[in-house]
Amino acid sequence: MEIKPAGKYIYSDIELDREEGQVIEDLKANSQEPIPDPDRWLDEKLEQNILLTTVDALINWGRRSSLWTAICFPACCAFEMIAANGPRFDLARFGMEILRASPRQADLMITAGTLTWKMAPNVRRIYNQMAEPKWVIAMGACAISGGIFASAEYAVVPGYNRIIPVDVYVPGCPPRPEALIYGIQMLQQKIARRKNIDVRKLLER
Amino acid sequence: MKFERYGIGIAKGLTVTIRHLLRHPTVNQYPEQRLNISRRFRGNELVWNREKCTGCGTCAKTCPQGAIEIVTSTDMTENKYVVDKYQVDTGYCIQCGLCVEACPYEALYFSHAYECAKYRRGELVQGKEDMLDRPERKVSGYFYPDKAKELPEQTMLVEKVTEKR
Amino acid sequence: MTIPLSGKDVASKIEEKFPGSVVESSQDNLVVKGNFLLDAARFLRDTEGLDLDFLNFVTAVDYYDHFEVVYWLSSLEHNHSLTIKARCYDRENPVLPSVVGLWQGADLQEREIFDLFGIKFEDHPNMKRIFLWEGFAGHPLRKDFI
Amino acid sequence: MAVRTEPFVLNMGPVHPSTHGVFRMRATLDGEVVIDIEPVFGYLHRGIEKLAEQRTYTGITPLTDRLDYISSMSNNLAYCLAVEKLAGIKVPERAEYIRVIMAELQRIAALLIAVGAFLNDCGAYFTPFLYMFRERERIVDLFEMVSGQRLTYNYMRAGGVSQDLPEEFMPALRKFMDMMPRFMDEYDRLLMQNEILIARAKGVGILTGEQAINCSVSGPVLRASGVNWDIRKADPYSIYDRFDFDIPTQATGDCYDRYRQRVEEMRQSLRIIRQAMEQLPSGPVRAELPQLIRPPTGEAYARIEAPKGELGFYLVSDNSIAPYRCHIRPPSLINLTALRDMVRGWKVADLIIIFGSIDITVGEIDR
Repeated sequence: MEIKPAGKYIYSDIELDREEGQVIEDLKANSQEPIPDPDRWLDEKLEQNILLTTVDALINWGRRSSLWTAICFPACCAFEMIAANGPRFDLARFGMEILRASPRQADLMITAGTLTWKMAPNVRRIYNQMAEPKWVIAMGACAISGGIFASAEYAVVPGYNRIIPVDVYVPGCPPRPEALIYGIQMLQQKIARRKNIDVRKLLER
Repeated sequence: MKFERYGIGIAKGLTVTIRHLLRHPTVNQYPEQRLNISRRFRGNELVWNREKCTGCGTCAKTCPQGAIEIVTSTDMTENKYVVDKYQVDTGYCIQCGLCVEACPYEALYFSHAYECAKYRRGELVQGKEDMLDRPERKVSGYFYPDKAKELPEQTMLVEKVTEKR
Repeated sequence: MTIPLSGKDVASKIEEKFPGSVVESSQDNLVVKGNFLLDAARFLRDTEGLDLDFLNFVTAVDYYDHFEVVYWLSSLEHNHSLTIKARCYDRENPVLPSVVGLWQGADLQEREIFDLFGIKFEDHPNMKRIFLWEGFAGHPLRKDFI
Repeated sequence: MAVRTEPFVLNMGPVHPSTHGVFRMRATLDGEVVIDIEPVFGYLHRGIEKLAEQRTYTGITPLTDRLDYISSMSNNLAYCLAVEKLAGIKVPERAEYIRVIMAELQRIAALLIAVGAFLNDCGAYFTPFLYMFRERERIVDLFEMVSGQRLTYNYMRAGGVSQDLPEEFMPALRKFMDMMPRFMDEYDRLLMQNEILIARAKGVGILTGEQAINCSVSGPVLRASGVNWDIRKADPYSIYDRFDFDIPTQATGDCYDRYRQRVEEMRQSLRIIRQAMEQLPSGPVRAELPQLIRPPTGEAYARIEAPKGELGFYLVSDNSIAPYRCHIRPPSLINLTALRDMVRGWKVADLIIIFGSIDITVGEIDR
């Protein structure tokens, strides 16, 4: 039996591909240095103001107990992420059962998997689309440093912190669901320390 | 598409779901309840025994990643190597276990810890002092069957037990 | 068990039909000339008794002075297999005919070879990069890449 | 009356809940009818084949874990078979049996994910997926017991397996084997006669046998099209010729058949594991080998029937400690060749189902 090959694609635009390639090359050239960790809060002292701290505490409590995750699961770690979301570890206990396909409804990005340069502009765009305030957990060796694939320099981004700032690093390849939940709890501690209302700015007014 | 038996399939499926009300729960409430993890669990850190190590560097040679950095100098008086620097980047290590498998002097183990998340990238690098074998550090039984025997038995989902600690 | 066909026997059959097409043959495989590749492949697929209708994989190997494209064929009916190879010596602009018209399964794999080795397959319906982006310099699986 | 519309292009992915990872499709639509699609790959191209050329034969095993990350054991097995074929290594009897048990458990785990994700695409949002994930968790427990990791096992080595089974493994496996058939029946009760599933999947995305062979499709997708071809029977590797099992096939090759095919294959895997458990001999689990393997110059292609299809490793050796070339035959990538033929003329909603029924892993497509 003779089967006809499918032939030319109706839509296969080389111009568009070139444009996308240019975006990738630009990003690659501009992100050779890692973005420093947003860790200034670790050394800061808390301001003493009872009213504002109470408001802050309330806001932070609301924020940290309803973290919604944006879908950005390129590779292997995704399955440990799903396992953490799944029946056995059940992230819903922390108010984060929803995986949002739309980044505009999410405030946490769990970067589960290897990031390639081809994917990097998309991840940057997802991050930019997420609602403020937003946090990032780098899950697994690939997300932290490129891991096992770090030596394939031509394709793999050595760590998400080249593209976006990372709040918590969870090592492992892949980390156990418990390790991820521990990382999320660390992030919750960070959110609890966050100052939403700046006292000095209020006094200046 | 004809629906000759409309609703029966869905009703049957729902009975399966409803029956789950009577089942033993699967959920493990992690921070309060902890599973006993596998005795061979490859933890996110390495444990290093300074006395047994001869500084041969087999671990660094075997590592497919090159994540282990070992610098040695010769001690002429006792005729052996002294390890000056021993360093593993746990953010780069993939826990494949080849270094532990390769160590000819049984000086390198996996730790049994998995709660190793950090706020800063630099803190993930494990120096010589962090890796030292201390009695309070639980050692994994990966490739060390006698060490595995000391660890508690793994909690299996098959056995329907969730252990409270 | 899948029986590997003897490259020598098949080579003599191909040589009979298309004189001068086989470069060399051994027990395991046979190497055909690039410009006879399509004829030889059609012969292997359609001949009674051979019926190599399943293309397991296509890949390429870089031997510094030439590229070798490997086609692993098998027949589901007779349960035998055969490896045929084609070489191209031009490093700057290597070209081979595409077998997509015979086995559609080669479609994505030939694009992959083009992407990673830079071997161009003529008459392929969509010969462009598959894994890496347009504008990427070089072909990573070549031995001289970086 | 058909309304004529201009064809327009819909971009799906690379981040989309139903594309199973970072996969992108440019679909050309006429109204809601798909007239052409162009899959765009490479969002997870990590250069595994390039990295393999720089590593020792032992050091490649962790790389294979991350190929098709939901069936690491199968990948390990395929790679180890290729190295053993290349270097002429004989594997101890007990190791062979352990490998078969692991590969078949892995097949069940991977097919559970495949079926669950397919039903997820059909609109059963997460309910069956979580059921199946729970059963997968039981298998992962067993793997964790023997290898110490939950996803990337790195358990098999050229010449055997890395460590012997722990003593608590066999009782746990026996318990699992007693439970699993009951769960399979439960899935059937939950889903098989479900009207929504039948309405959405039956007769959709038909792939004929000839087309499947021409597109080099393998695995459950090929068998669902009525072609009786399983490498475990046709070209037995390891010790599969010692076990008694059937190759289920389906007739039409639509999405529903592919779903049924996967469920049937899980039952056959259970049969194989049961036999392997009974016959498991004692003895060494690893052949005595030097630390660095140096196979003689040559080439070898070893293939196995992985959960997704024919997974093969083509190794070329130049008598050094690292392979000269390591090519992986990825079943996911090659199965996708048929996607374009299957989706043409169907609606966008069917595109998702047809794509889901092929069951891909992006890690293996892009490598």
